[in-house]
Amino acid sequence: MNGDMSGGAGLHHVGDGGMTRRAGLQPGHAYMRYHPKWYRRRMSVWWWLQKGSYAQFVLRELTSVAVAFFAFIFLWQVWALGQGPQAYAHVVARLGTPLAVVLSVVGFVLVLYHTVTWFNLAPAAMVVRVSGRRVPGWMVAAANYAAWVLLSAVVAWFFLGANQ
Amino acid sequence: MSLRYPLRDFHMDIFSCDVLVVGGGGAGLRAAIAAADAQPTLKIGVVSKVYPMRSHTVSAEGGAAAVIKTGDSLDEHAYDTISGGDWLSDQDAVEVFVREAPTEMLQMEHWGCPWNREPDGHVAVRPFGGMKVQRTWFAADKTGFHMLHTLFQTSLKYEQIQRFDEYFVTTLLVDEGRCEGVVAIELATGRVVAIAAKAVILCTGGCGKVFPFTTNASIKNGDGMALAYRAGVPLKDMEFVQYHPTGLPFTGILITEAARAEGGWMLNKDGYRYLQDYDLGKPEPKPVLRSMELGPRDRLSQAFVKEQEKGRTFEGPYGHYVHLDVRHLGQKLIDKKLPFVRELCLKYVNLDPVREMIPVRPVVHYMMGGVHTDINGATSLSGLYAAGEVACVSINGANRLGSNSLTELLVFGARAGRAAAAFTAEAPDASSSVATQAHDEEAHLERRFRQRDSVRSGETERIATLRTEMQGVMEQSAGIYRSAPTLEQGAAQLQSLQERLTRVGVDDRSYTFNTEITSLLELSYMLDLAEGIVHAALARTESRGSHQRTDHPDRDDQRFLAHSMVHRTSSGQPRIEYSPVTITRWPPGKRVYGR
Amino acid sequence: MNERLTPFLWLLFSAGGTVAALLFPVHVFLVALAFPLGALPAPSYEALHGLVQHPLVRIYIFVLISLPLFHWAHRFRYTLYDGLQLYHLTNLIAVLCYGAALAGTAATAYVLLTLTR
Amino acid sequence: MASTITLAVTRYRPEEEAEPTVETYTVPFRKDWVVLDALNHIKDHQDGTLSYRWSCRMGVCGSCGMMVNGSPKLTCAAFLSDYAPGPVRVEPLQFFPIVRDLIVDIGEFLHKLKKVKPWIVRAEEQPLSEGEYLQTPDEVDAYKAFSMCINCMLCYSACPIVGLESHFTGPAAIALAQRYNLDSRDQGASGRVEILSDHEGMWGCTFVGDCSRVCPKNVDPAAAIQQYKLTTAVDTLKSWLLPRGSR
Repeated sequence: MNGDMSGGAGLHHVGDGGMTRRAGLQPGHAYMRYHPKWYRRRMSVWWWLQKGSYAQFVLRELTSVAVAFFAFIFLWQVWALGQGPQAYAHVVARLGTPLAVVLSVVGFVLVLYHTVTWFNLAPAAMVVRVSGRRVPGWMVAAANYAAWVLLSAVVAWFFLGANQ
Repeated sequence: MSLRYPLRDFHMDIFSCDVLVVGGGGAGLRAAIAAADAQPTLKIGVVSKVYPMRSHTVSAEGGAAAVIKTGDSLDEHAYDTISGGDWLSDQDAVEVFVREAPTEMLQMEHWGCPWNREPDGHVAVRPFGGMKVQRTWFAADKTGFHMLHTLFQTSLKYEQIQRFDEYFVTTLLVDEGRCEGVVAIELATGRVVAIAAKAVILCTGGCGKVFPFTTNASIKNGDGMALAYRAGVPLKDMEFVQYHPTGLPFTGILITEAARAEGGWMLNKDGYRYLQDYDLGKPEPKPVLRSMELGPRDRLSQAFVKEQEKGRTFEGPYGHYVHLDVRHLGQKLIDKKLPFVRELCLKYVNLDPVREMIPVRPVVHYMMGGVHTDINGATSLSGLYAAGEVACVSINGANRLGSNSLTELLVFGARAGRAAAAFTAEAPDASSSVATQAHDEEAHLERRFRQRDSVRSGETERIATLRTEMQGVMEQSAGIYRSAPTLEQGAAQLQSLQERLTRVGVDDRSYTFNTEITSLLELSYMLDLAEGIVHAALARTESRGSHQRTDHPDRDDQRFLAHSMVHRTSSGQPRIEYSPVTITRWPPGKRVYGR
Repeated sequence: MNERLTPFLWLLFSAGGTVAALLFPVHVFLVALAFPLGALPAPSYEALHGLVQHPLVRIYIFVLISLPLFHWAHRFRYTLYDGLQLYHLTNLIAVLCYGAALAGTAATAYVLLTLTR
Repeated sequence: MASTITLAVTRYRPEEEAEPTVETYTVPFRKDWVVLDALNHIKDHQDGTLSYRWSCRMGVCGSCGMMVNGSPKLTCAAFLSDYAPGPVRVEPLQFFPIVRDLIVDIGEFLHKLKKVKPWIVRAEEQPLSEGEYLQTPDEVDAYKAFSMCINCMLCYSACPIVGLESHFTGPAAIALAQRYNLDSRDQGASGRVEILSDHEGMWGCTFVGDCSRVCPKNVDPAAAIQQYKLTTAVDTLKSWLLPRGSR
């Protein structure tokens, strides 16, 4: 019964149902009266450079490379702790080479970028309610930053106080 | 598969359905759903020149009236409506309207409309102009938007409702006194199709665009009114044109009546609440129902003209204006109940109503008149129905009350949907002449728009020139105040515009989304209706509601407690007749506000 | 990718992102910059070795390393997929990314469990 | 202040040309004119063949979305003065097939919208005679923002994922699914999750966030999608960890 009207089985939208069917012609075909000839632009592989916000997005995603890099640095260091003082000293020395320092500086900036973007976007995903009312996004973000400062201080205290 | 009727040397697509709704706005979607609910086996088509969510219902702001609170009564709603309409409403229709309104509004609630609520979870109501009791349901000040999207999204679950989006209807298919469908242009391809149906429901809204300053969207060209009129169906009460007192100058953007209902003031250039000079009550700091700023729209718009005559209005680049002041309501209330007012002011006139006054002027808002229907939306043409602003039942009489139109499109959209569904049971299938008629219409369109010689012979005219002239004529002759000389002049000017219309040239010969052809068709629709309005206004030598004659300032119940009926004669000129108003329980009285 | 796994992988990504956001700046600053450059007094080998004896510290290190690896895997996967439009390699990319994170996690667990006293 | 401004408008005439071209028009420059007014001036007085959609001119019908200087905008709310001295680049919304000139095909969106069941789903309907479903103002607030979508398609035109994968359900449709999920009257969330739990649904989103930045109604579809992901992920985890009865 639906088929009587739609021209395309099961399509609720008559005009478009027909259009989709007819627009299935190959690109570059000659125009035929009563048939649409849509123009579709293909997206460039460099789409993420075309707009500031897209570039920022890709940069944000690529901070994950820095995260993975440091995760392996940490693992390397912990492994060295298990291998004895010499192995550990070797790791520390390697981290001090100019190349490692440059990589670490760049990575550190990326990690900070990750932190800032993560905290700023977190309120969008997290709906926090206190007695039925939604907590405003900036308060959620502020709580994140407060936790960040606190946890950083705790970690620093463990590291810096480890010798005592 | 679409049925393809072999016709001479080419094929034409002919679709068929049981009930075809023309227009995908509030009334159209409500009608389609009602028909589907009434008889689930029916095939229902919705053909619209825009995607349904673009329909003009979306622009309605303030709310929708229905009795639900204790302390209110159906009779009070009926009385407010009838007195607001200056006793030109058919009272049997009003009684049906107020009775079915609460159910329809509850149905909207059940379908998910985000009504504003009381703290206990019940639906909240707000005051509105001309209403004695608070009974206006609202979804902030985007009520029409929420209702339209709720209806549209709900309609998606009905598999039997099939849409023809962006199809422009050019004519009704009529054979042996019965409407059997429509001919339409598929805009994306230029293909002309016939959609045969056992019953057709017109839900195309009003024709505000015949006037220059209007809250109406560009698509409000009275398509359905003209289609019916050309098919021989009379138009009723066309002289009654509602001016909304608070539109933004230039754009005509609507500042909702809710702004006044929440406590906004109308101030002239001396900062004076001038409505107190026009028998609308005394100014109070808080809004008083049926008083001052909460008077009916016709009276407020008329007061503006009087103020202008007294030289007490501001003069700006787009004509005279006064101020709407909501500053004293405070940011909190404005953001909660009038957020759209603030958004529109900030975005479109770069002022913040929290701190500044809003410039406003009366702008054309609503057609009380329309296709003559009975209480079920049936027209005088068998198989043709109408509902919503396109129709005139009439509940609105000589002046519609704010917040009755959204309710009207639900109540009468549903009634028309059910009536059309019932009609299909006894209606035979469309006759074989459908194909011939559709082919003739296609040939006609082709000749008119794409054969260079027929269009380009002699002098050509531009669509926009004619449209602008028509709008000017309408404001001059059929504005807030009218008189015989200006109306006669207007009628003559419109007739010459009709002649010039035949010389309008079309530059665009494309078959793909040709908006020049549709603009021209819309202009031709509007010119027919403009003539209907002017002739009906000329014939009614009295003043009633929104129809004010300076040469006949009083209401004349002896002669004009009657609906005007505009018939199209064979020459194309309108002929006016009258039919009686149905009075049940409320004999004509004096309209009293502010007391 | 198995559609049923996706919500789980996304949770790992989110958790890893949060861990990295909260803890990586301070760890990176101290371990990769301040200590190697001598800007701050580095803890001795013995002190750190003592610290990692505590089971809670080992769990902490496990979380610190493994979750951010899954965070990376998820993001890197989508970046390759959308950024370079490598749609035909979608499964391979997913296996390589999450596989690497899994391997890193296993290595971390092994190192932490076999850490000498 | 200059008295005119130039618009560089994309034209595409499928019957005559293989791909879009640019045509420039000079129109009067008026302080209170928006880009749409300029287009109307062109159509009325210079070139009747220019095609575009528009209707309400008050930012609520959602018809007139176009790319203005590379960003998706409602042209009824894009003031010429913000783009002075010009030229103003007006293009059809990107990532959609162009039908003609500034008109794009949005039929695909209508299919996606229907797919997510954007209506109230209930196991049992309460009869109308029993009145309204109660819903407190706070319960309304839970979904209200996501109900403000006008389907203007700016978010689709801002979303690179839409451009890359035309099957991606997209910001507006997912936000509308979430609008119903969060409505206390609705019981259809589980059905919608099944539809949206694939890479064409919510998991296709990588939270670029531009959809929310361009939304003229502050719907924040990006937030809707991330919240949807979080809820779905937590629910999935619960279904694995908890025995059936206690879910």
